[in-house]
Amino acid sequence: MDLSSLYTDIVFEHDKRPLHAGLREPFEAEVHHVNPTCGDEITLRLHLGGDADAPVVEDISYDATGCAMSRASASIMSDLLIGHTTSENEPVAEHLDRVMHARGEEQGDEEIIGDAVALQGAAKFPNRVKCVLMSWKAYQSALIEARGALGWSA
Amino acid sequence: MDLSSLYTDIVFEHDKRPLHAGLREPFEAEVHHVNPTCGDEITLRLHLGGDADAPVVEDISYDATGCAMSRASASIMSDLLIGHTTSENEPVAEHLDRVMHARGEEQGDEEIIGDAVALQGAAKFPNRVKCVLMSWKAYQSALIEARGALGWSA
Amino acid sequence: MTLSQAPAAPAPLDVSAIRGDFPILDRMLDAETPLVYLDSGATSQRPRQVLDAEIDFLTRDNAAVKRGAHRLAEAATDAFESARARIGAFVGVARPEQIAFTKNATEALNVLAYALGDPDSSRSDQLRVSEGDEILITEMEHHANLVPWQELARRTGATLRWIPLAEDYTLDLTDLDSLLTERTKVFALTHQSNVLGTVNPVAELASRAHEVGALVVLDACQSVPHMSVDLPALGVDAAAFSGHKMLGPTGIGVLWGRDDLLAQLPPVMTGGSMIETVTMERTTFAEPPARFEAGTPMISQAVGLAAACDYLDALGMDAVAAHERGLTRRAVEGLSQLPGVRVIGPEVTTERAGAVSFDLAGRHPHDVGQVLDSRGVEVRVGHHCAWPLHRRYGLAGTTRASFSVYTTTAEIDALIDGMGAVIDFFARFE
Amino acid sequence: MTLSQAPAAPAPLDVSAIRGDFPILDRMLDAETPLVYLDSGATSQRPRQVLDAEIDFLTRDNAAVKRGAHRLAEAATDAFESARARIGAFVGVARPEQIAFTKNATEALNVLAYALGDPDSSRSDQLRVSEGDEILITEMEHHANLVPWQELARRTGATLRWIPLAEDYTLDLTDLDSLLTERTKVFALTHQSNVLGTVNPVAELASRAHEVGALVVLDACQSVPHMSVDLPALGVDAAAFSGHKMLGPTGIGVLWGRDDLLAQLPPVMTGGSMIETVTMERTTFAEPPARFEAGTPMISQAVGLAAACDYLDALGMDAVAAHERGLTRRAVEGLSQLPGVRVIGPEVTTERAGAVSFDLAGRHPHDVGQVLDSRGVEVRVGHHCAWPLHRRYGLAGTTRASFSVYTTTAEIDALIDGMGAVIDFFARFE
Ligand SMILES: Cc1ncc(COP(=O)(O)O)c(C=O)c1O
Ligand SMILES: Cc1ncc(COP(=O)(O)O)c(C=O)c1O
Repeated sequence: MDLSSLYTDIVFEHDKRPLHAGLREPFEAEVHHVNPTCGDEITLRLHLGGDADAPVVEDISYDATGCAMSRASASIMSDLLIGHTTSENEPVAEHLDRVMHARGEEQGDEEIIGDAVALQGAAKFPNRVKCVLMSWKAYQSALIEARGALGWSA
Repeated sequence: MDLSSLYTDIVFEHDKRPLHAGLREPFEAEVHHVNPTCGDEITLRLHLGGDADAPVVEDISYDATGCAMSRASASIMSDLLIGHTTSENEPVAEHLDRVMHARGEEQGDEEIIGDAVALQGAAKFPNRVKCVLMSWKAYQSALIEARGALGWSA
Repeated sequence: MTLSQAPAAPAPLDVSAIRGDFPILDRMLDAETPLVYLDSGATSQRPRQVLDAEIDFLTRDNAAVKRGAHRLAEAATDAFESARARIGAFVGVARPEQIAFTKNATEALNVLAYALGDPDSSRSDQLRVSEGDEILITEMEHHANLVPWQELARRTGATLRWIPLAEDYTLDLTDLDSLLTERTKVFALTHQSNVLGTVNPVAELASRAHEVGALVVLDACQSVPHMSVDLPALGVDAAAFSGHKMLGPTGIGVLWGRDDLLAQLPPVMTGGSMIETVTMERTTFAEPPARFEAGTPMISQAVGLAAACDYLDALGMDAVAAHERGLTRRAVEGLSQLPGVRVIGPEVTTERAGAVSFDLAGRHPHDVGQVLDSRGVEVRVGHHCAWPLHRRYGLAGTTRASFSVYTTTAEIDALIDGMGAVIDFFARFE
Repeated sequence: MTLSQAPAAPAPLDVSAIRGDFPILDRMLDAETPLVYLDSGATSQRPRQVLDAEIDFLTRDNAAVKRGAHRLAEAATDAFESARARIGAFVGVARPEQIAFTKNATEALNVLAYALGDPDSSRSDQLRVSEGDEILITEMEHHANLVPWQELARRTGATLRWIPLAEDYTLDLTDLDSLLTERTKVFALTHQSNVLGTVNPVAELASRAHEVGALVVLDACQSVPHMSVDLPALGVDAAAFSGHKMLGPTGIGVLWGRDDLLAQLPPVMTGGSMIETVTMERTTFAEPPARFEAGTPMISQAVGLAAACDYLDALGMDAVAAHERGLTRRAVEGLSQLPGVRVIGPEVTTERAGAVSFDLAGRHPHDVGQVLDSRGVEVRVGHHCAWPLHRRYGLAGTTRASFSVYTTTAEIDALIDGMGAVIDFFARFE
């Protein structure tokens, strides 16, 4: 079995030196997600800017425990999404989601998901897909909560 | 398969003209037993005479619905037990119980169980054993209750 | 020509080929007596394809599901989850999340009754049975769809009511308006009676129930194995059925529920694989269906049941239903002609399923069954776990013949001939 | 000579002959990678003898049990009830009435928790958990023996307390006197930890519990498959274990209880085969064990589990225990020598069972398991349904190897070599 498709240098780079890690102020929403099978956890805070029509992800800060894949995924995600409007981020999350559920049958597009192509090796391991997607799901929940808190319902 | 060992003339004689059937006064205990698998039911009343040291079965009266085996068994039982002391009846019940659980490996002794030898064909059919023994179990419960009611605890 | 307008009749089943798949059917009961198995309503037999699917799984991919990260566990989880999807598809359910595995249909009905009675007030009042509420069932229910609701009523102080049976062996709907009211929280009924063969007008009754806001629970134990059933299309909210009655293994049943229902119901059994987080102080629970599957599930059994669905679908459920309709007609007509025999169930001219129960005047079903058994004809005798139904018709019990895909017309004839012999046998003692 | 005084050591298992009975063990995971199955603590594999017993039953005697009067039903009932007696005998239980079948151990524990919480006041107060009572468990419990008691406490207003874990991976009994008191109605504990391998001093704790009048419930899931267990002799009142961890089928578990306990407990699940009489208004219930077996039971699975008991007894449970002790020692010693590896469990010099969990410093178990899996070494990673235990030791999870009769020393070496490779693999990225 080919481990190198799963554990790439990029994954370990992010695992060792995670970007945007730690919990920061200000934030409009804080969520806590777990992966019950392996006990991985992430606390994620989201700070939005912009306005109701075009919210901008000003900051994603987080505290994650988990495997290399899940930690790298949180790091890559925050770096990809911060500084963009939520509508710019939508296709990124959607593309990754599709690739991760394709069991290796679909290649990720680096133009869209940047460093997250390094995570796609996990798509061949159904059990690891959850590791990669946990932080993304946390972001999505936080987005709904933050919009609610700001009265910016979609 | 040999049905004639099960359905003997004696069984049908008792089934058609059950002895001591019907519910009569006086009685010290009335019990209701069912066989949940087939829905057979018996209501049985017991009237004791004699005294605490040597209770005598003065009457067993009953109302039984069920298959030929179970109805015949109630008829044969009441005829065997009425008029005897409870201690005389004990070996009768015990012997029948043993024969019925022997799966046809043990022959009933007519000296002890009289007409009830006609029931022993059922011992080869585990499901029918319950039909035969239901009335006997009812008698046993009634005996405990009647003794209690009379303050004749054993 | 009228022929061209008739709906295409399904091709008849090739019963002799089918029987080749069921090794047990060749069994002799004793040296002279071949098996005539007419008790498929109690439990069906299993084709080699189902046995093989389980064995193949067990000798190749067996591992604990859902918890493992290794390849064997992934293969097992794949097999298990594909089975869930396959079984869902068999009853028209597109979302496997709506299918939770239980050990039998009885457990599925109990889980619903316990969950609906849980006092936790965070879920909608409509899904919480409490004092003053009413639960409606019918007088033809199997104990599995009766006692759990009685117990729910006892635990909560709700009242149990029921639709009575009419003389023609169907539900007597005369007083439906006073039975099914705003007070009714749950209406639980069977799709097909396991005694009478009566098929209830489920879609119609479900829509009446929804008008008053009642939740509709369907006991689909006797319909799913015998005809094409689309649970969501019936308009019910939840349903239960068992694997062992549809050519699948014992030890597995199905609880189906609509998303919004399952999402709101609390778990009943708790333990591993159904949690989200656990501390010594407090536990939060996983989403359905995991929430309803505490502990190691019935893994190979799910695989076996999926293979049973494949088997039945390959035959075609319409063809299965047509086959059993033919057998039922032959049995009802043949039995009705015998002296003293009365079939307890609707006319064959109505929509009627293949449970053929009957009474022989003056003879207890146990005695009838015993004589039939001596001829190899294996039928069920007694109250068939529907005691109130039998009381309703003044019967201590009935003798029931029930069929499956492998039942032959020769077996129906063996039953009818057998009943002739029963009558002769007992006449000797008159 | 001292030799003659030593207890006769059981003859070692002939593991290569045993492996011949388990077809799955020859499986390749991919073209180059043979299976090294070290996850038997989650679920064991099944020998041909168990598969054959089920198939033989299904192709010869399969019918619904307990309800039928025909010969096939009697043959099936015989097989089912003999299996009950056989399985009881395996754990020292002479009266089959004390054995009720459930779908898994989790259900058995839930049934106890629900029955003990039933508010019906006709049974003895000692068997009714209500507000103000205490339930005692331990911090090492599997979720299956934790969450049901939490839920019982929630439903009844009782308080859940627990014996904490000590640094040496055993129960910290320092404060036992203040934890186990007259207020304690139930004390539920595991025989062997599924993570640590710790074997609890059950007999001693049970007698302490009985002094204060508490009922003792044993989670025997991890002991019954791995050593000779005599449940009544342990002095506990009830116990649960699962078939699939002891070479038997999934979908079957055992609830054992003393006569006086089972006789007093009300049913939890209700339906067919567990009733005495049923009317629309009211139901009375059968005696144990039927009272706890609503609906069609796990028939062929009981037969399979009985065959697993035969298989294990033929090997001899003392020989099985000795075999696994040897493997455990080898694994613990080998792993402990690797840099950064810490075994989470008692020393091998103590009485210790064969669950070998460990931590690799700086590496998440998921990553460890992935690399082992690439070498065919199938281990469990995560919290193993014992999340509070892992929290207690500050661990997000562990990697666990666990064994059975078919595990070889070569497989232990593959694990140890594999861990060396894991360490090398991740060092590359440092
Ligand atoms: C100690 C212990 N208790 C309970 C269980 C639950 O067993 P099951 O999932 O078979 O119900 C397990 C296994 O998962 C276990 O190891
Ligand atoms: C109509 C009906 N409901 C429920 C059941 C219960 O099914 P199970 O015993 O498989 O739980 C049966 C079968 O016995 C049935 O025929």
